[in-house]
Amino acid sequence: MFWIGFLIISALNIEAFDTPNDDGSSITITWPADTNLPVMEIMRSLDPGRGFEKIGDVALRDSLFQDAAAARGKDYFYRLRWTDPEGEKFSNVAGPVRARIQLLNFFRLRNIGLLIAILFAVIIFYIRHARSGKKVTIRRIPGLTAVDDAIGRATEMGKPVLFVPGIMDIDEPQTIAAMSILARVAEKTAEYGTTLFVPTCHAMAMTMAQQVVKESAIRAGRPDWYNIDNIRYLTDDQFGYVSAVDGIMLRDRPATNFYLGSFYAESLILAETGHSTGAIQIAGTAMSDQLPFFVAACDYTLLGEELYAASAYLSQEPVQLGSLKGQDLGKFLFIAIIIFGVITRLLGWNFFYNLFSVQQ
Amino acid sequence: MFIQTIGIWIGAFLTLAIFSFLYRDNPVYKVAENLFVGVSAGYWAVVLWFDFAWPNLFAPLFQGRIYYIIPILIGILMFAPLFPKISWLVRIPLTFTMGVAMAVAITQYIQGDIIPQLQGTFLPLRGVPFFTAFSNLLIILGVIFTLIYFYFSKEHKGALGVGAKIGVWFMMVSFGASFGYTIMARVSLLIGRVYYLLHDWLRVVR
Amino acid sequence: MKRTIPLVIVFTCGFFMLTAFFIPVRFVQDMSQMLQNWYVGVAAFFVFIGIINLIKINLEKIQRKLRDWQYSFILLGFLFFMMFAGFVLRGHTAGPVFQYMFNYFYTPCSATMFSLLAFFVASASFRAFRAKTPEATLLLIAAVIVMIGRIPVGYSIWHGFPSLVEWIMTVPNTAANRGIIFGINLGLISMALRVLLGIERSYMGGGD
Amino acid sequence: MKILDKLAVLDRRIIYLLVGLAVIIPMLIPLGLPVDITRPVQNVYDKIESLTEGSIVLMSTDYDPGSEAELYPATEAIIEHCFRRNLKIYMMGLWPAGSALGERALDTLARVHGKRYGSDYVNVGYRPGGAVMLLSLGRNFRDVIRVDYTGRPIDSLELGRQVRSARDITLVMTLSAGDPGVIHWVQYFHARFGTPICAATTAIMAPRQYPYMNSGQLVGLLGGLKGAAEYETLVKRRGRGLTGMDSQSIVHVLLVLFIILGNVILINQKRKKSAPGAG
Repeated sequence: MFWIGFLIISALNIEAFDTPNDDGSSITITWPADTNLPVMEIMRSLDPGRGFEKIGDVALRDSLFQDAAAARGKDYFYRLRWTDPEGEKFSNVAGPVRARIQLLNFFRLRNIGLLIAILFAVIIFYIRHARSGKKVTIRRIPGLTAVDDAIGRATEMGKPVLFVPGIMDIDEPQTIAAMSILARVAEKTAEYGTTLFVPTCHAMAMTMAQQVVKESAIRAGRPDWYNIDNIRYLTDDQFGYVSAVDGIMLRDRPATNFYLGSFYAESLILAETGHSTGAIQIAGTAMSDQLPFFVAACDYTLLGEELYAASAYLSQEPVQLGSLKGQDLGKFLFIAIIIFGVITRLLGWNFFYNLFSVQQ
Repeated sequence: MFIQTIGIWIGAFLTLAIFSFLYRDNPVYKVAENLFVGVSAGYWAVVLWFDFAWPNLFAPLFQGRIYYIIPILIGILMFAPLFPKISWLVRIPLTFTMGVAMAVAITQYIQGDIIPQLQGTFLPLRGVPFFTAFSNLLIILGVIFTLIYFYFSKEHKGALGVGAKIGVWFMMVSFGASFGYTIMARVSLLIGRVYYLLHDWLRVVR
Repeated sequence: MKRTIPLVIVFTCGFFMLTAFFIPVRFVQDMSQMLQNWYVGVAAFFVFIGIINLIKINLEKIQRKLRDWQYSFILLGFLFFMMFAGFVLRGHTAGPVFQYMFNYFYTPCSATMFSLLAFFVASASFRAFRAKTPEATLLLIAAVIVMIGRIPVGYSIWHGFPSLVEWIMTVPNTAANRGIIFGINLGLISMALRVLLGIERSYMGGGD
Repeated sequence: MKILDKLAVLDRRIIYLLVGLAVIIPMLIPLGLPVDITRPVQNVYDKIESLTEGSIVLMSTDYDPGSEAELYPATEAIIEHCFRRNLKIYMMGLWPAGSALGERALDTLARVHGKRYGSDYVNVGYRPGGAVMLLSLGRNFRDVIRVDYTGRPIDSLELGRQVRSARDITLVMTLSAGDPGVIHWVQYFHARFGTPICAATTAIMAPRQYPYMNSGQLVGLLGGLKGAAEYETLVKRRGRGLTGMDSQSIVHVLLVLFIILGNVILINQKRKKSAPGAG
């Protein structure tokens, strides 16, 4: 009897240890994965002499169990129990082991915190750099150099300009970016005295747009030009909004349409209606699903991040310029990481690859 | 059963009413559109109350967790703009949501996207069939060149310009692909509606 | 005060959530979980605002007899009936009336609204999708290959089509998407950072 | 070139009409074009074939009527396959509007296959909370699910009692139209609990799932209506997917012609402009 038990013990060897990077509320028990292991019960005890109590079942093919009910700071012993035709079987006894509290998740700190820290540092550094008045240059963005001509054209034709700031509310970064482009567009249109329509899909977006346009009008020295009725909230409903904007295009025939912000299915409808009215169309969004339609149907398109870059480029505002510069360094870092990672794999080293596993 | 039949007829009517917009904007469409806006607004009001506001704020409050009055008050401040004098108070819910959302976003983007995607780009070029290695190399270069296109600090001249150009090509191909898929999706929706009319309503298609 | 209070809130909430991510201590985790629930709950109020605006706008429309004001009655009527069905007649998942409205009013409308896009895509393909630039040309070529390769006709024309499409999807498509994801995420992260530090305030709307 | 000039100013309603016909006619007079089976779809089929009788498949209806046309056929095809193989279906949903659709599919097919609610399949309906909810769900279903779709206590149902944690689920099948959806099942449920994930997504989302498929985080994928049609071919069940495929083909051909024609017109106009004397 005893020697059978002995055989089994040597057959299944379990380990128990304090679960790393948790709040000391659990102990992890592991054993070599083995496909022909039966369903097992996990037993726990504070004193092996006094016997074990069942604390859970282990499903087939599992090789790990987390005892989340372990009290912090107590010494526990574990073993597995199962039955097969020959009767009751046990694994070895693992322990004593006690659950300890960790104040920090070092795993996360290492592979996520580190990257966050680097990115933050870089971005903040360049923001301060730019604020301290140092010159930060940005490459010209094709879609933007077209903005002034487009507005000029509308002026010559004596037609209005339409600016659609996306269909999301102001908690959407793209909408924010759109607004700072709107500021520049409004300033120009105010200068030329061209009508500017800004229909919005959300009440709060409308209030913000009104503020922006008003301020630009003042900056352009044409406060009289500002007409609050041209910046309207239409409806929160996606298609209701689009058909209303279509209505504006067909009625007022704007010569230049801007679609900047975050767009969904409506991008296509807007671009097509605009194209059919013969307007010059400048689009920009970070919604990769919608970019194809804009590229195919508009004259200029800001691709993804270019939208954010554009708002920095136009406003020449140090904060935006600085953070853009910071992001560029981020990209540079990524490229370096990728190249390094590929090389290490070529050389057959896996440490770097494994460094990037999100799951423990 | 009879009530179902009526429902199908209503559905068919609304479907055709909305399609009538294709001919030109008309009263029938406007009826359907306004009906839709009304129904969906009502629908979301109910769903948001029962599935978001109630379980997350009010249920705990009534279970005796008094401090849940705080988020409820924050939420109510959302109505501040209706009263010009205190309208600025709306910034409290705004900043609260922004603070939480943005912080969660940062960790989420890095843990869920950037790090796994970086790792996914360390593709093997050795010990795999030639064509796989070739494709892997293309992926690696594609990612790098696309990133170069989004590099704003320098004018795209010389080598940088070439890289950016190639990046654009990669993007255009992928845009073309999703373009095709999107069109397929839209057409499927239309097929769905026609099927509804021919199968559920007119019963001419099995 | 109209500025500082909000900025304090955004800073504290933000950085608490950020650090909580690295601190496994149960109390901290529960706190951050609670804040997230609060967020979900508070965010729900946004929509109630939207609905109130909707009601306000349509009431005005009716009062001032603006264009198409008659339709506002329909909108409001169904809005209130739907809420009545949901709140008064109770049980939003299983409530028979609410379900009925959902199945035979909401479903066909939303599905049809989206299916209109098929027609718009068609006319756009004919009238708007032009190979004006080399980029657009490349895009359209890829699009046509995928469109043909994904349908039975394409398979009948050339059995290699589907696998060609698969390759386009798994290689150039994956590569470009990754690059774009990196770029966008970097943008959003720096935006988030600026918001938390109170450098970016535009989302609060203008005014002091 | 006269025709081209006429076409250039073609009334869009004519285009709409052509599209409409291209959809309706093939539906009335099916062509029955052969449907090719792509790898991702085959993977889903093989996965379900490989499951032992009586094992539990978690189906999540993460879509709403807006994409019902694309995902409902897939829903039916998958349920059909599961019921045929005597697998049990535990249905839930991450989108509020999805449960009603899933319920309809379950009802109709359960009647066909004589399956009993509670023992062969359950529907616990919509579960709010997205990713966060998925984590607590995998740890312990009881934390999240106490009653079923109709408000019946989950423990009063045999299958409800059976499913205690992610361990009791052999496969997750998400029918996903956006957020929350397949991404969350992959990044949270699969990452944490290792349960294999299959997905049916809208065609729009399909391209973005390929990275996950390559890395094996996603077992297989039904992309849009075409995916459903392929699956119907595999399970030999002529549903809406196959019925729609002919229309799908014809419309696509039509659209491709439109794009080509449109650009021919463009070139033509360009030549006109550059031609000396011409306007």
